[in-house]
Amino acid sequence: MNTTALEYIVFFAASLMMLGGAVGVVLFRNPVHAALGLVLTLFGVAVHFVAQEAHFLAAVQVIVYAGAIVVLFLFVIMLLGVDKAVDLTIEPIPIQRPLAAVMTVGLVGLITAAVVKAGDAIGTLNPGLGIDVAGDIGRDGQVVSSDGNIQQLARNLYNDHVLAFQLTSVLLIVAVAGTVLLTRKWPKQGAAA
Amino acid sequence: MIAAGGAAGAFPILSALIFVPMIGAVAILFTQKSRPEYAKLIAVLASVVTAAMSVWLLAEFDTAESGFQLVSQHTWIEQWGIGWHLGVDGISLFLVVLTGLLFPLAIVGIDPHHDEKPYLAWLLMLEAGVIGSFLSLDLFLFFLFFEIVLVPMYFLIGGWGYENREYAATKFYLYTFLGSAFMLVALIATAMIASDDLGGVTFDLVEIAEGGNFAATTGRWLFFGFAVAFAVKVPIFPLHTWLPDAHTQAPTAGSVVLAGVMLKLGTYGFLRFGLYLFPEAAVWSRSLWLTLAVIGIIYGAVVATMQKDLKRLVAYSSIAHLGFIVLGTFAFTTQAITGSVIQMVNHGVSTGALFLFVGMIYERRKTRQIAELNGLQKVAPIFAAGFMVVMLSSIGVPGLNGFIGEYLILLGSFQTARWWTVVATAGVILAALYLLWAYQRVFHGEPDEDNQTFPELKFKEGLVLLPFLAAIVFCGVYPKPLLDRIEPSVDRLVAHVAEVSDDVEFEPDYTSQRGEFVPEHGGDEEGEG
Amino acid sequence: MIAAIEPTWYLIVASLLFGIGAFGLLVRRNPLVMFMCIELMLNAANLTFVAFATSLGDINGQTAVFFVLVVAAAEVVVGLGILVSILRRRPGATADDLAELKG
Amino acid sequence: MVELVWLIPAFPLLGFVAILLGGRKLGEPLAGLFATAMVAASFVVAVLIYLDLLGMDEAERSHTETLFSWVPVGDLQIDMAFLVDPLSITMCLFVTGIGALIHLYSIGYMHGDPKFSKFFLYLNLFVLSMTLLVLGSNLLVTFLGWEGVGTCSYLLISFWHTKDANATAGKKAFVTNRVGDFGVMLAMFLAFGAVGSIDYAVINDSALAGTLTTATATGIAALLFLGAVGKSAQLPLYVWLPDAMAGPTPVSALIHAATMVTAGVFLMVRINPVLGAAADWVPTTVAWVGAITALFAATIALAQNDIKKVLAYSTVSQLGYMFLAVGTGAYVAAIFHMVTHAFFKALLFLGSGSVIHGMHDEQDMRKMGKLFKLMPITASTFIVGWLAIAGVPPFAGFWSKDEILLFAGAENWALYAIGIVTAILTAFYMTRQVVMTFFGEQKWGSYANEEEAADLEVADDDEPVATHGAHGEFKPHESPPFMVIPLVVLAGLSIVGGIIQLPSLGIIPKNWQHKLLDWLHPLVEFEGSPVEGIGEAHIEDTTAYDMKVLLIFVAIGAALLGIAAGWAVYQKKLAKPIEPELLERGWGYDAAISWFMGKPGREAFQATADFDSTVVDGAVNGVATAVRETAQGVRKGQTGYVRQYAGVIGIGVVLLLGWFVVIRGLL
Repeated sequence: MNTTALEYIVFFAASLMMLGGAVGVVLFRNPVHAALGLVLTLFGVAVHFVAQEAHFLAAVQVIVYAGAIVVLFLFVIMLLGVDKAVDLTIEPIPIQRPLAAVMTVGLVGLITAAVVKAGDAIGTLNPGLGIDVAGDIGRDGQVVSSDGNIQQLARNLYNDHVLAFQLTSVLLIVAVAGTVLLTRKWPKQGAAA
Repeated sequence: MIAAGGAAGAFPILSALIFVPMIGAVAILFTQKSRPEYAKLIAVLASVVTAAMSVWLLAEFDTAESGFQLVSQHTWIEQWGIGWHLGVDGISLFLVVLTGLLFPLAIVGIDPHHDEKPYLAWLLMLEAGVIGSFLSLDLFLFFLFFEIVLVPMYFLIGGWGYENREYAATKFYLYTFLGSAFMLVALIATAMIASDDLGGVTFDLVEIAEGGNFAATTGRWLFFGFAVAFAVKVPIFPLHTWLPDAHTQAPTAGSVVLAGVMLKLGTYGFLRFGLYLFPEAAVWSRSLWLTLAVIGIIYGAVVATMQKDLKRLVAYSSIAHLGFIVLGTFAFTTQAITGSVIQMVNHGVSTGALFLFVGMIYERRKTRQIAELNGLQKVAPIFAAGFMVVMLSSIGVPGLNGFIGEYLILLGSFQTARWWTVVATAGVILAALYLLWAYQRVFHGEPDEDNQTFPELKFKEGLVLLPFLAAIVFCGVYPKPLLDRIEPSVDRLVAHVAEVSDDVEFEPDYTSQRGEFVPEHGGDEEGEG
Repeated sequence: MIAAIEPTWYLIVASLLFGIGAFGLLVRRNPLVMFMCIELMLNAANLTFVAFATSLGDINGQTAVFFVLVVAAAEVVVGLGILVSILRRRPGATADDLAELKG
Repeated sequence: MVELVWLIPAFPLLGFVAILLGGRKLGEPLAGLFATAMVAASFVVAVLIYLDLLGMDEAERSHTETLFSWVPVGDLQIDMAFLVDPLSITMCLFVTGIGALIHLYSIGYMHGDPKFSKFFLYLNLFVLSMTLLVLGSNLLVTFLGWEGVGTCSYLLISFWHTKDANATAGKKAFVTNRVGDFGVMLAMFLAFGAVGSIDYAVINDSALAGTLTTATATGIAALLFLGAVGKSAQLPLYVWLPDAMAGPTPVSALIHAATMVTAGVFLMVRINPVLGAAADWVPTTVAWVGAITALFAATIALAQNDIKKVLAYSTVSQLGYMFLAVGTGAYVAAIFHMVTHAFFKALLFLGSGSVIHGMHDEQDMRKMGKLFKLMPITASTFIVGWLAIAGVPPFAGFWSKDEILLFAGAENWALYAIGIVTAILTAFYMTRQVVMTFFGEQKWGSYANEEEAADLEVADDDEPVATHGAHGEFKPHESPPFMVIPLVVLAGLSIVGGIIQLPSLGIIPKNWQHKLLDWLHPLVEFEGSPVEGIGEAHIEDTTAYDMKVLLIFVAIGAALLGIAAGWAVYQKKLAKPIEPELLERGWGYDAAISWFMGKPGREAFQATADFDSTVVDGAVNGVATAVRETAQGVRKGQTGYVRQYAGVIGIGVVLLLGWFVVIRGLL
């Protein structure tokens, strides 16, 4: 099995995982199951990241998203005791589902059409234009370090986007403090949030 | 730049006139709610200082000068040519003085029944806005003050008014604001279009008026934009219906200020921003305005006659009186426009006083319904006498102030707008009809039980009314000091209008038929009678 | 090393993921699940970012994903906080029950 | 002395201010005496100025005294200025003279009234206004006085304002006068537009020089005549005057008989050159309006039972004579009749006031009779007035009426005929009044006014304040000296008043003739004017002038005929009186106007007011309602379902995307 075939297999497997999980999120009647579907999707996305050599993001995806955020979801589900199955056949708003369907089809169709049409313009991977996806390449053309991606990301983050980076820290603090305030009357839950 | 500035570095009296009440309003916000007397003290202080300055302004005013005086000009928003440009001339002088004097009287004379603190703050804010509107020589600045005025008035009517106040306040605000929207568009367009001629965007009134050169159609559209705002404010028939509601529902001080100075923003606007900026358009559309003015005069009087609410009656009488002012404005003769300006002042004084009286009646009897009042002259003769003098002034009896303005307007208008004036003069008959009829129903006759205990005029009320009565008599007997100051500026305005338009004969030869007669006198045939 | 998969494919997959997420958002009434759907859509966007970063050779695309992750985390924290306080007061409320702004 | 003309209005002004400030402290009778003194002082000044003028050359007898610039705006320069000339001084003399007498009378008449000082406040204000009116050197000063007297008239008619009828009468007087003022104002505007001034001197000079076009002159004259019709109570605006009798009787005498109502005549004489320069129809209209009014009012007076109403209609009728004179170019005769009428009509009114006073506020003549013995002075003086108004020689009224009839005859025999018929009617109804009041049968009981009787019995020891002069036991009585003295003085004037303008008859010495004409000569005779028919009419070569002696006898005959007939019907009861109800109601004219104002007029006003609240305001509120209704519809779209909102947003996204991709051709 050559590399390309393996890559196709990985791509399709990951896509299947991702889309299957997504469909699960939408269709599982029990929120707990939906959360598990979400985990599946997130892992699929992480695999795609790895396939595109975004190792750091893949790791963060697994740790933060799948690890922290989904766990947070599960906590809340259990905390509120909403882990009951709901009847998905009921739809109180009359034209909501056709509307959603039309929208989804339209969205996907149009984007796909646009992407396919513009496929040539998007082009292929184009290394050497300022990003070395594979890793840091030394003067002699040798790969110096396999974690070059992280270094590049760090350099970019701390040079070009340092202000935004700082602001995200503020955002996180505000978010935490705000959530504590929101749920202040119940100290336990405030701490949990 | 034609503005004749005061000495550089002199006290900026015009800016101070605006800022003193404004600072007073802000200062009141810092007083304690539980101690309204501090708020009152600040309000009285601020308004009295403003009044004193307005009198000082009167003294500083150079009678011979026709242009803008005591100009205060500073750049504000440079890239759009917006400036803090203030100035006073004969047209605005007495309106500023009237505003300056009216507010302390309204503040001292009338106590709100609740929430003194915000009430006084709004009143001072209103004063700053009104004075600012009269003094602004920058379109943008004018618009700013013109709009600022609405907010305090809205809250005064809505917060301290009578039974139907929310409706009246909303109507007042929306109606006038709608008009202002037209003006905003027009004034921005004016500045932009004028920038072609002036080589740069500027909102400066004097520069645009003297240097701007609008194509006829453009000028007419722009004039229309301004005119709508002013017509609502005046108000000109048929845009008047906010006025009776606002007047009737406003607290007494609100009515006094509304009638006294706020309506003048409209008529003043016509003179300052209509005729001065767009003389061609003003002349072109004069038949429309003259017709509406005359309709307003007759219509206001007729509707006033049938009102059951005394305050509403006075409100409709304002429509008629303001019709005279519009008539004079669009007659384009010196006499008529001078009359209009003086009528603005006089209407402020006499209608202001009428509203004070109606307010006092309401305080005493808790009703404004004419049918529920009767025989007051018997129980309160001094009160009735005061009302009578003010009423006669409002009717336009010579010797009192109301006559001078009306007479000059009609005399001047007759020369250029003959048939309109003939109809308008008939309105003078109606003025007597509705006021005397109301007076008869309220003051004459035998008082019934409810009115038997109507209290006589109190000393404090008398003190508040005294300046009004003094002004009414003084302006009627000796209006020369006012006329001398108003006329040069009006002459200039008339000349400005006449310059651009030649299809109306503005300065008719009044002496075409004058002749000398020397009797062939025998002299010796009889010497004794 | 050159990835053989065309970025176009990633974009199509991402659009499908986004579509599913959007559809779920519209049809599900459980606010928690709706949140999850939003996460799906965010992930679709992330995937697109990474695909473009790779195809254009620009690390900024990955940096954007990083920021999306951070903001998503903050959003989930605040969103769930709000959800908790709402559901505390009104147990079992669905998105349709929260129609206070009905005209 | 002429320069001190401002003293004439200054004294009543002083009186007005003093009483305004301290009238209540002055109280009764000091306030009245003070006011009287002020008017008397004016009279003295007027006399002094008169003597001063007499000593001057005729050409110099015109002096303008400018006090200050009043309304100066551009070309319009109006001064507060007084014109001293024979006409204004004549007017001043009789206004202040009679005014002073009536002030004096009022002290007695208003005795006990709680508003005693206020009455004199108004009276002084009236005299002030009246002097301004006659002294004004331009139309605006005259108009100031014109409106001033109108206002005082309003205040005084509704003086006893607790009675609704009085208040209504005052209002009616003011509003009706305003109709006339409309004309005066327009006349001023027209004059200013033509000659750039509203000074009498300029207007009259322009008319005399012939530069004033006929159209302008016609306009000014006709409009001023409209004003005069209002002020002087001519058809069709006379309706306010009979109602004005609601005021206290001295007011009726002073304002509504002697002075104010003659202002219209004065004004027409003042601008007589303009009247002369106007188209012919103007003076003709003036004459006919005057004549018809005279006859019309006289017929109404035949059937009135209120003692003052008779005199009121009689006043309207006599004013008609004056306009007849003005219209026929007999300006001097108009002024002459104005003066004599002021004497005898003031006398009659004051006399009737005395009767009313003596009868304890009874005004109905049907409840009087046989008062001669009880009120000898009042009755005697009243009889002098009666003879004067009836036109019996040598009383004052005879001379003036005769002169007017002479000019009327010279102009048009129809006018003369109307004048003579009116004279007969006048003599008849005045005889009727005298008989019903002073002779005939006694128709009053021990109490004429039953309500008052009841009041008096209940509150016997209370000071009877509301009804002056009630003395417990009812018996008509002679009035106090304050009231009687003016009566006697006026009676004297009514007898001899004719000497100021005796006709040119052989039996009268030459230098006794036409004294008033000589005096007013520069104001009514204009030699050298290019305009035809300007100034006093020249009747020397008319048939009427040739027959003037005959005409005098006809006039005497008419007077005697009227008196004889009246005496026969009312005293001797030789015939049944004919007093149709239609006449009593004044031909129903007043009622028709009242009906018109009350029904269709009022309905039209109400319809306008309704139009305002429904259509105009309705449109405004309609817009608001439309906005609200639309919003009501649109707000249903706001379901509050967040998912639906999201769905709509999604559709929007799809549409936008579709637009970019499909329409903009990215695809």
